Amino acid sequence: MASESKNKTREIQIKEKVYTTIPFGSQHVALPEPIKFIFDTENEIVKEIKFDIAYVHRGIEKALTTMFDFRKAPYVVGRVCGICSAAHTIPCAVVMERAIGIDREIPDRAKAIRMIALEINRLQSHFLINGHLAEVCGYENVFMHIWRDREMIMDLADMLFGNRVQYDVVCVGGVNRDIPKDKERVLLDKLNEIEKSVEFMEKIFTKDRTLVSRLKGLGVVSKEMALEYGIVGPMARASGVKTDCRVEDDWGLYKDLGFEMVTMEEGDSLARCLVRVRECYESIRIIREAIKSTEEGEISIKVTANPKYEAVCRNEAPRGELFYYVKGTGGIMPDRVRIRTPTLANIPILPEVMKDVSYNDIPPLLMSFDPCIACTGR
Amino acid sequence: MKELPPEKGIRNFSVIETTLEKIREKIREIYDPKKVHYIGVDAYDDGNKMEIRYWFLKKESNVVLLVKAPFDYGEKVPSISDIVKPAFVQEWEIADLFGINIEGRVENFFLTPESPRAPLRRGDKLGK
Amino acid sequence: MSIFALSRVKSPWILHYDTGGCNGCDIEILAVLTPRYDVERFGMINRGNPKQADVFLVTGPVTKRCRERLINLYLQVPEPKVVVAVGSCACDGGVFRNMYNVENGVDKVIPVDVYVPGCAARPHQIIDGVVKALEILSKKTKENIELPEYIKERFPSLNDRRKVLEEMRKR
Amino acid sequence: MDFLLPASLLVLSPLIGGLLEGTFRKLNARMQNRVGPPIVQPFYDLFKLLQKRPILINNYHVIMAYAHLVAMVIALATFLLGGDFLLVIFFHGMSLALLSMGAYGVRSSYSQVGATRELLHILAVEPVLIMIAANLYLNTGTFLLSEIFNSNFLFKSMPLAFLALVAVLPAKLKKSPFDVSEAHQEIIGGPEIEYSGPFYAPIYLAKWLEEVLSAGLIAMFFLGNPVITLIAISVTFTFVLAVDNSTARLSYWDMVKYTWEISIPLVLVNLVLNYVGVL
Repeated sequence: MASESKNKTREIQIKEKVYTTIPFGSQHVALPEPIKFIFDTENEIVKEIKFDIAYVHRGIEKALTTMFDFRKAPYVVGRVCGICSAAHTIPCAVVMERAIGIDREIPDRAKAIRMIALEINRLQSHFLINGHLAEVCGYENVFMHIWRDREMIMDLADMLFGNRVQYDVVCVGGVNRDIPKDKERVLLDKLNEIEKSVEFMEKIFTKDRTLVSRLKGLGVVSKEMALEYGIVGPMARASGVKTDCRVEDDWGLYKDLGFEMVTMEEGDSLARCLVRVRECYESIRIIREAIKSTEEGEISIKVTANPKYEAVCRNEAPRGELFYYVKGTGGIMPDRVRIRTPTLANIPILPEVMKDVSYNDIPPLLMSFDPCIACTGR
Repeated sequence: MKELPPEKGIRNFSVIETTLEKIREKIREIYDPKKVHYIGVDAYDDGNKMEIRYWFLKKESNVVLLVKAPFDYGEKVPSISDIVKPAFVQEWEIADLFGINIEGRVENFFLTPESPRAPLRRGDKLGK
Repeated sequence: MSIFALSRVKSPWILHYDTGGCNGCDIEILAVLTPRYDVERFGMINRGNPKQADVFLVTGPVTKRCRERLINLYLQVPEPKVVVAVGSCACDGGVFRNMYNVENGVDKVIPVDVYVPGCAARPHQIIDGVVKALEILSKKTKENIELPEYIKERFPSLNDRRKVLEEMRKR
Repeated sequence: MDFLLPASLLVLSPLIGGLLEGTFRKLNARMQNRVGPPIVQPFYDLFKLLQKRPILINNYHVIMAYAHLVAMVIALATFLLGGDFLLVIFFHGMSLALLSMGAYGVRSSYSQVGATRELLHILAVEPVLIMIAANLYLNTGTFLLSEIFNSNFLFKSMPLAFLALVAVLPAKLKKSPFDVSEAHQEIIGGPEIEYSGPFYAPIYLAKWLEEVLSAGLIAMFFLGNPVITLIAISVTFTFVLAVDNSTARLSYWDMVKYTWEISIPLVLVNLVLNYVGVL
């Protein structure tokens, strides 16, 4: 009898285990964006995770059907996310063209310029996240160096498209401005320099001992898990899943230019990081090829009709598969626009991976996921 | 119930129409993580009737699939998050945005108590 | 200028909060810290801690969910402080104006001293905005406390207000 | 004369410490390819902090901040005026403990986590200092610093102990790879997160004094020729900064493991070598 009651008290004690709760966000240095995690930790080991991703919900999907006509839509969705703005404007324009029925008539030069915009966007995003990852590991020096080199890409964007962040170069029916010959030359010159800094980045992330020891084996996502949770983008490719919407959808010229997919098998934070670094090489190559393959010429076609079909477009944003759906009814505004952003697909696996990780490894782990909360909230 | 071919009016994807009762079976039938990639959940409201839509991608043929089922306002919609594990986030999202009563939803996941209720709904408005 | 007045201008510590913008301005604020722009020249460092900040950089159109948090952060920053609204959407809502979950700008919620327009605001614009804010900061002292309209409306009596402030400060 | 120099150093220590901190920040910025703040920047920061409106969390929390500063001042004074070395270590450890006690006094979980990590700092740094003290005793026959200061170029007989000191300096000065208690990107400053305005100033000042104390510890090994002393201090600090700039932050267990596995054996070996008479 006595032992029984003793057992009971022990049971109660175990049940009422008190965890230290560490809130992470919505304002935090490691995260420029508002996302909130609540970690229940024991001895700094995370046991339970709650997340709140809706701080950025603005209602863009509704605004696209009530406030802006379809010609303005690409510029609006560019503001879904400032890091992958070009990646948003392109599928939006493409999906509108498909809903009108003119997507096959888009000139090759326009397609090439769209690809250049997307790849420059991807380059700066990958530089950004790798630099930021180094910073949250407490490695400020690498952060500063990578971001110094990132300014070269920002300058390129500024020169080609007239803005550092929001390019707004893609419109329904083509692109707004061409890349003249002299700018092409500057672009090709700069790409060589950028390639060198990508090499520097690769060296850092493969050779530096403290950084590698910090990231290796952190937050492993196996291939089965990646498939089961349907994760996308560099994260999936780091786990060995062969998926890349650049070859799966046909809005661009990627298939013609011989696109090579970068995959790794490890699935840890370091692999995710290295996939991003190696994709930079591929992006640079694509930009070069895209310039070479097309000549200056027609860059847009006249859009006379309104969207009247249902259409989808999948695009590879820097963070992964970006999915657009539009239902047009022949009016000036579409009936429904659905944006499925890459981070929305990568969020469900976060609690799984973060469990039993030490709290001091949480910021690098989270950053290696490359979450974009502005995308997620819309 | 049979897979509709891509035809005029629908571009770049094919549609599977089903009913609310059979949608779980249908998805269990087509969904296999190795061959089919889950894209997302969506809903649609034309003013009279609502529709729940699940988007998938057949990996080998790169065909986007749309599984959709119509239902009435206020009807309880089954969740598929036990079949397709990552579905819960987007299910809760559209549950909030359309005011759909999806199994296991969390109130105010995307909206805030001060925001308008079910902003994407057209017919049968919910009060604030 | 006495050393005290000078030091107030020379050492602005930054707090940055994104209230639901598109990230563009946030990344530009981060870029401001890096070698090309290097705001540490002016003594600015990103403390990320409201209690030790002087300059509050706010981006984004203030979504409904961020509002309480923004007020909370604003109240945690000790006086003298300045608020800089960075980006078009922080100034008046920008492209997100009149969307259903948006408050149309930072100044609807907390008092704003300097507006930096631009979508996205360029780094040198942001630096310029902060330098403008420092002029305002040099005139402020720890005595002038500004309360957000929101607090004034909801808690008209001074006693209520004090209680709310204390609670908010305790987090 | 014997008294004048240490006393003036003690009075000037805030000034020296501020300039040292400013130089650190400048050097740091140069290593990161930036221009960096002016060297007098820390003084601007301190004076600005004094002018902010005080926000009191609770009395205990604030008292601990001042106690932290006082303990650090006593440690520095004991060191400069030639007191007992063990007393210096005691007060230095105590000042860190007081800081973490203050941090435990508020509800913020970052502060609590930071306090725990601060205690681990004590666990990492203090044993090494005590071992160095033991080694000093073996060489000079006393713990009294006024007599230790009379010795000439201690580095000759205790090179490994000096290496051990350099190895714990990053942890002591809270530089990467062992800035775990501050961990800006994880817990935003840790124990000091809830201090604001004039209450943060004592902690900010104590940091400078800690740097002066560290400089003094380095100087202890290179006494005799003032030029050599200054060179040794600047070389060591530059080395620490270079390490700070070329490593990522490691976890707190790595810190304790590293200091216990590398620094303490180093001093022990030095101790044995001294005892045997090799060095």
